[in-house]
Amino acid sequence: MRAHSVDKWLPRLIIILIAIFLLGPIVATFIYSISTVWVKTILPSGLTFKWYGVLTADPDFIPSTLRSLILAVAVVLITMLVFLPVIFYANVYNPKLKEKLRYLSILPYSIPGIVLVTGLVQLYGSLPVPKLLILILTISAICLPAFYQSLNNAFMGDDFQGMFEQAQLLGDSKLGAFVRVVLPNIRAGLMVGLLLTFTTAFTEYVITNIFLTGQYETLKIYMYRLMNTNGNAASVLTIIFFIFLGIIAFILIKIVSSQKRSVKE
Amino acid sequence: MRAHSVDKWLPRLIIILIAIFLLGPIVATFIYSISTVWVKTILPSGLTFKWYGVLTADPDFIPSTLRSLILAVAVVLITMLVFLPVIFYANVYNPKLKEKLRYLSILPYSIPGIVLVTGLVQLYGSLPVPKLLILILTISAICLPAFYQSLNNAFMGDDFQGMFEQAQLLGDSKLGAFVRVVLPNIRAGLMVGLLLTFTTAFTEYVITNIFLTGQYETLKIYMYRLMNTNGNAASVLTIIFFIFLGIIAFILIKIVSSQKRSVKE
Amino acid sequence: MVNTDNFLSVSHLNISFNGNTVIKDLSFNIKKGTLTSFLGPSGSGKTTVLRAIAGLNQTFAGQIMLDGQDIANLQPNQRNIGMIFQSYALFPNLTVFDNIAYGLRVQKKSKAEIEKAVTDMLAVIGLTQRRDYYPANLSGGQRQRVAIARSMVLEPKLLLLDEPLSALDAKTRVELRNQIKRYQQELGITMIFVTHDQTEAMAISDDVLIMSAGELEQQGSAMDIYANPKTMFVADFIGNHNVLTATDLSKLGLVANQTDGQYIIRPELLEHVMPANLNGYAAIEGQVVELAVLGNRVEYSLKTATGHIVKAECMNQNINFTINDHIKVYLKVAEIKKVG
Amino acid sequence: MVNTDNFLSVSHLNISFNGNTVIKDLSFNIKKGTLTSFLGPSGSGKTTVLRAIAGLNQTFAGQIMLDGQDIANLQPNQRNIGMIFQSYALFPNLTVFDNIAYGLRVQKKSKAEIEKAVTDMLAVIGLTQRRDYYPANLSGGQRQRVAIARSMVLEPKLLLLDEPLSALDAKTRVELRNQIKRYQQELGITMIFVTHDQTEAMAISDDVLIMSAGELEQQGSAMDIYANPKTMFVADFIGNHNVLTATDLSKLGLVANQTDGQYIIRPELLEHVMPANLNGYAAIEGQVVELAVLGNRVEYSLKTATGHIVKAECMNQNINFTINDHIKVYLKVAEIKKVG
Repeated sequence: MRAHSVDKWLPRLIIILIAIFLLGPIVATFIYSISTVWVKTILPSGLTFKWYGVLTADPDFIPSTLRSLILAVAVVLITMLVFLPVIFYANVYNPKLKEKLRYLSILPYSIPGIVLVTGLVQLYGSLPVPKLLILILTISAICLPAFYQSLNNAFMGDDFQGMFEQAQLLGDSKLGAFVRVVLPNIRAGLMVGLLLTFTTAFTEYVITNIFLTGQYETLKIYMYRLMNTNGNAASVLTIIFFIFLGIIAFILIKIVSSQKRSVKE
Repeated sequence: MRAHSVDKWLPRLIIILIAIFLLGPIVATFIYSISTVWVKTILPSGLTFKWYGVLTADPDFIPSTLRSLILAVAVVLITMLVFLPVIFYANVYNPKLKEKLRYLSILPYSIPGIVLVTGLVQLYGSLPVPKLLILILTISAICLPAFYQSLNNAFMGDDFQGMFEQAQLLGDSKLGAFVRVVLPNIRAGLMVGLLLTFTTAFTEYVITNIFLTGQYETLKIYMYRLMNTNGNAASVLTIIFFIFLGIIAFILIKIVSSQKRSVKE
Repeated sequence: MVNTDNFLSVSHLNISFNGNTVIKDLSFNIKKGTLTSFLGPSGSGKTTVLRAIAGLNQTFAGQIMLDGQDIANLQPNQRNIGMIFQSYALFPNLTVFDNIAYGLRVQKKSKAEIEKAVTDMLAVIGLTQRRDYYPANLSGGQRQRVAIARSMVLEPKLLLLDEPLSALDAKTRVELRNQIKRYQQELGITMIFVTHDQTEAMAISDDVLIMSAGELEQQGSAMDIYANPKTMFVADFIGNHNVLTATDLSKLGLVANQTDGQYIIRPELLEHVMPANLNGYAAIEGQVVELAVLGNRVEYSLKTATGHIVKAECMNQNINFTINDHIKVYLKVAEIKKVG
Repeated sequence: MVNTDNFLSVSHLNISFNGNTVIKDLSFNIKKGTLTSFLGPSGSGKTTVLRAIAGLNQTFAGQIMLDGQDIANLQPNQRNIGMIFQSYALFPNLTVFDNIAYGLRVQKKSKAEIEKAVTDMLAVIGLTQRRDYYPANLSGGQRQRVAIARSMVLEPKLLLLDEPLSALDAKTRVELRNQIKRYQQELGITMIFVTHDQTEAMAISDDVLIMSAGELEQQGSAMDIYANPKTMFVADFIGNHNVLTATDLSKLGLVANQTDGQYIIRPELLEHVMPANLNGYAAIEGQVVELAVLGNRVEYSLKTATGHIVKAECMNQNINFTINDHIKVYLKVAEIKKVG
């Protein structure tokens, strides 16, 4: 009979505005990356792809990408081999431990990178342990909350305790039940959590830069350095970065929505 | 009959190790902040409080704190007045919109600060709009995922659609029902979300530093500058920062656990 | 003119969601001061109709008149209709007292008035001792009583109950069902009670309205619908009746005046004790192939020589047969009812 | 020696959680090839006992013998005990076929063996057409049948069912209850069926074991427990019995051989039709103060001149009285049973 008035379109409008606000800069960066000159004019004066050539020819580009990859892969491995079993155990068997994990996952919000890193320099800087290892452990800890959250949601949908116990009652071992029953059914949440961990580790800047004081130039540190020397080349790098992360985001969205679909049908 | 073996204590041990790993640096920083000299020795050679005096006497300390506060309060206001009603509407009335919000909240993970900020400089840098406003909007958008997640959990426990509708059936207006019924029952989640938003905004570094290129020195930027000139004073600031954020974390934990208790009894 | 027979009058109600027609041209009247059950399987549209009456779904075609007033365009808070949800929807931050007082406070009643009205209502629902408890500290049955009190204290013209007992265990369900019936009778509130449980509907209702796939199947007293179902859907849904065709009946040697169609025989009307006077009775003979003793009653099935399975039911008393026995059961021929 | 009477033998079982004793010195035996129900209110410890038998709670004191073997120290995957959960606990990533095949694949059976065993089992549960469906696309009743098949295909020594029907709607509950009974009889599996629903327990069980607060109240056949409850708890829980003291009985003029204690009168044994031969019968006279027509049966209460409320129940046939009438009901004096 009556059409809903303001309360129907206003929330949509707000979300659209947020999306435009966040996506606008990307578009601008892309245009900048293919501009000859673009200073104090509404539109650039000409278009070119030469900056893409300049960047990929730079001898620092590939090594810094590799360094970022090493960091990200190491963090993902730690997350999978250490954090995943702990979170499974807490979710399925030990609600008290789960409580404590909740607090732990608030911790990194309240101890931001800068506080951590100054302490890290003091405490672990002079230890006879590779600094890179300390860095990997630190970034793993920082990635824990997002990973924890993704898995938590995955564990919420089904009766995982029941499924895990049932698999054992059907004759399977604990490890077998975990691999054959638990893992396939948290796959979506696990993938989301690992991809978030990967991108966070891959794009980490503050801790890497300060703790290793430029000795370990990741892609992101390289990007900052480039920004001070060649704005257009930095834009190119930004776009490459964005496409790379965009692909990851696309995979994330595919996972999230395919999960929804299989549940609905 | 049988004691659970490895699977019982191993997860606990791992969590304790993570906690020590994260808290260790803080302790070290505190010791450094009250040390006279502490270079290449296991323990500092003497203790003093003079660095606390040095810091608070610095004329840049109070203004930079105020700038961080302005930023954080503005972001919290936007979050409360814009995001909160949208998230409520999506959660209670519009599952499809909720789906879209989920995607939006993955976005900032895949568009990290560095990508955003280079785009921001390009797109909004030359607009006739105060750069501070753009900064506030950007940081608000970045804070959205954590806020969304906190509220989402708060909306999951009770039948908020039922409660909201029931209040109207009992004669209340929509606004009345929101203020009297919805707000009090998401209080804990809302507080957690707002405090996370506040600390994220208060401690933001990358975007503020690059977008406003040092024209707006927040507490965190000041802290970095100090690190290059006076390590001990920077440690003092780190400790002050940590105590401040520790208080917020303490409040968060109190809220989270008091919420648990009231549900159980 | 409004009379008590069409206190609530719904005409030609049509409701669609995303292009699916959920309610199809539904019309019915509810008498003032009665309790009417909406009975139907899940997905039959019962709740949707309730929400339209309460004003919570406002996109529909048709007319809804309450007490002579067209309420279709009123906001939910202007209709003076109470509604009880399966989830209780109590306000967790408020005590029992404050939950019940909510509507009165919105109306800005005086403190003394509120105190009196809520105290009286607490006495009605028997929770005077729990006035300062929070909902989390109440049992499911107590919560639902508070939810009912919260609506009743506003003296609504109409109280809608949407499967209010579904979340409760069997024993509490029966208790609360009887209490709701008592409130309805004592306070004279017009109620619509949605359920998918036939026993519940029959135990509580003055009138039953049976829905299937968004359409009205039959409206009438519980006993009338049970004994004289108009459609096969109703016959199947409302009871555990034996359903037989005219051919089946004649094979079993049961009826003279056969026409085509379906006939029902209620299992409880098949008596294994021979009546004193066999005038007007027929007998069915067969082997007991199923026998379930359910405490107070016994359900059993006979297989006749013609191969029919006939369900019968009796109280758990004087059972002088057991499984595989051949027995006879007796039936008043007049009790064989044609469906429709 | 193992005989079929103590196929499962639990002795002096004690279980505590965080210092609370949940199961107190519980001992019982289960016969081979029977279906035993554990019946009790929620929180009485039924599920805890089941989990101990299955090996899912391994911290307890006492002995659990299955088929002559002490199983207390075996892992769940070494016990050959199946268990059905209320939540089904199907594996959402596997099809119906693969769910049922899970245990066989763990045992590394050949492909042909698995195909045959699962196909047979699909036929038993009537889901042959659904073999490639995922659990999400099945109804609740179908899911639970798959869960049961998944356990049964391994031919467990013992199948534990933990409130398997609680999440289902009323109609499906009755259907699946009968199917479970049928599987049990056809395949000869020893089953323990946990429920809090008396009717369910009585309909399905050979034996019923009633628990309250972690202790055994009574074990016996459903009918025996219903007719001869040993404790007031059982009398109260198992039926809707009238409970009267010796004094009450004498006031009502019912019994000669009074001793102290509590007596029960089953409502369905009060007949409003006068028996042909009154020998051995007593009568109770009163006013009908409650009358609920529940379709196939009628529950009513009489208020006697002595002020007692007596509950009675009959099939919905030949009801020749209505509310407020004064009527007489008849009772075999021998049916007044002492509790204990």
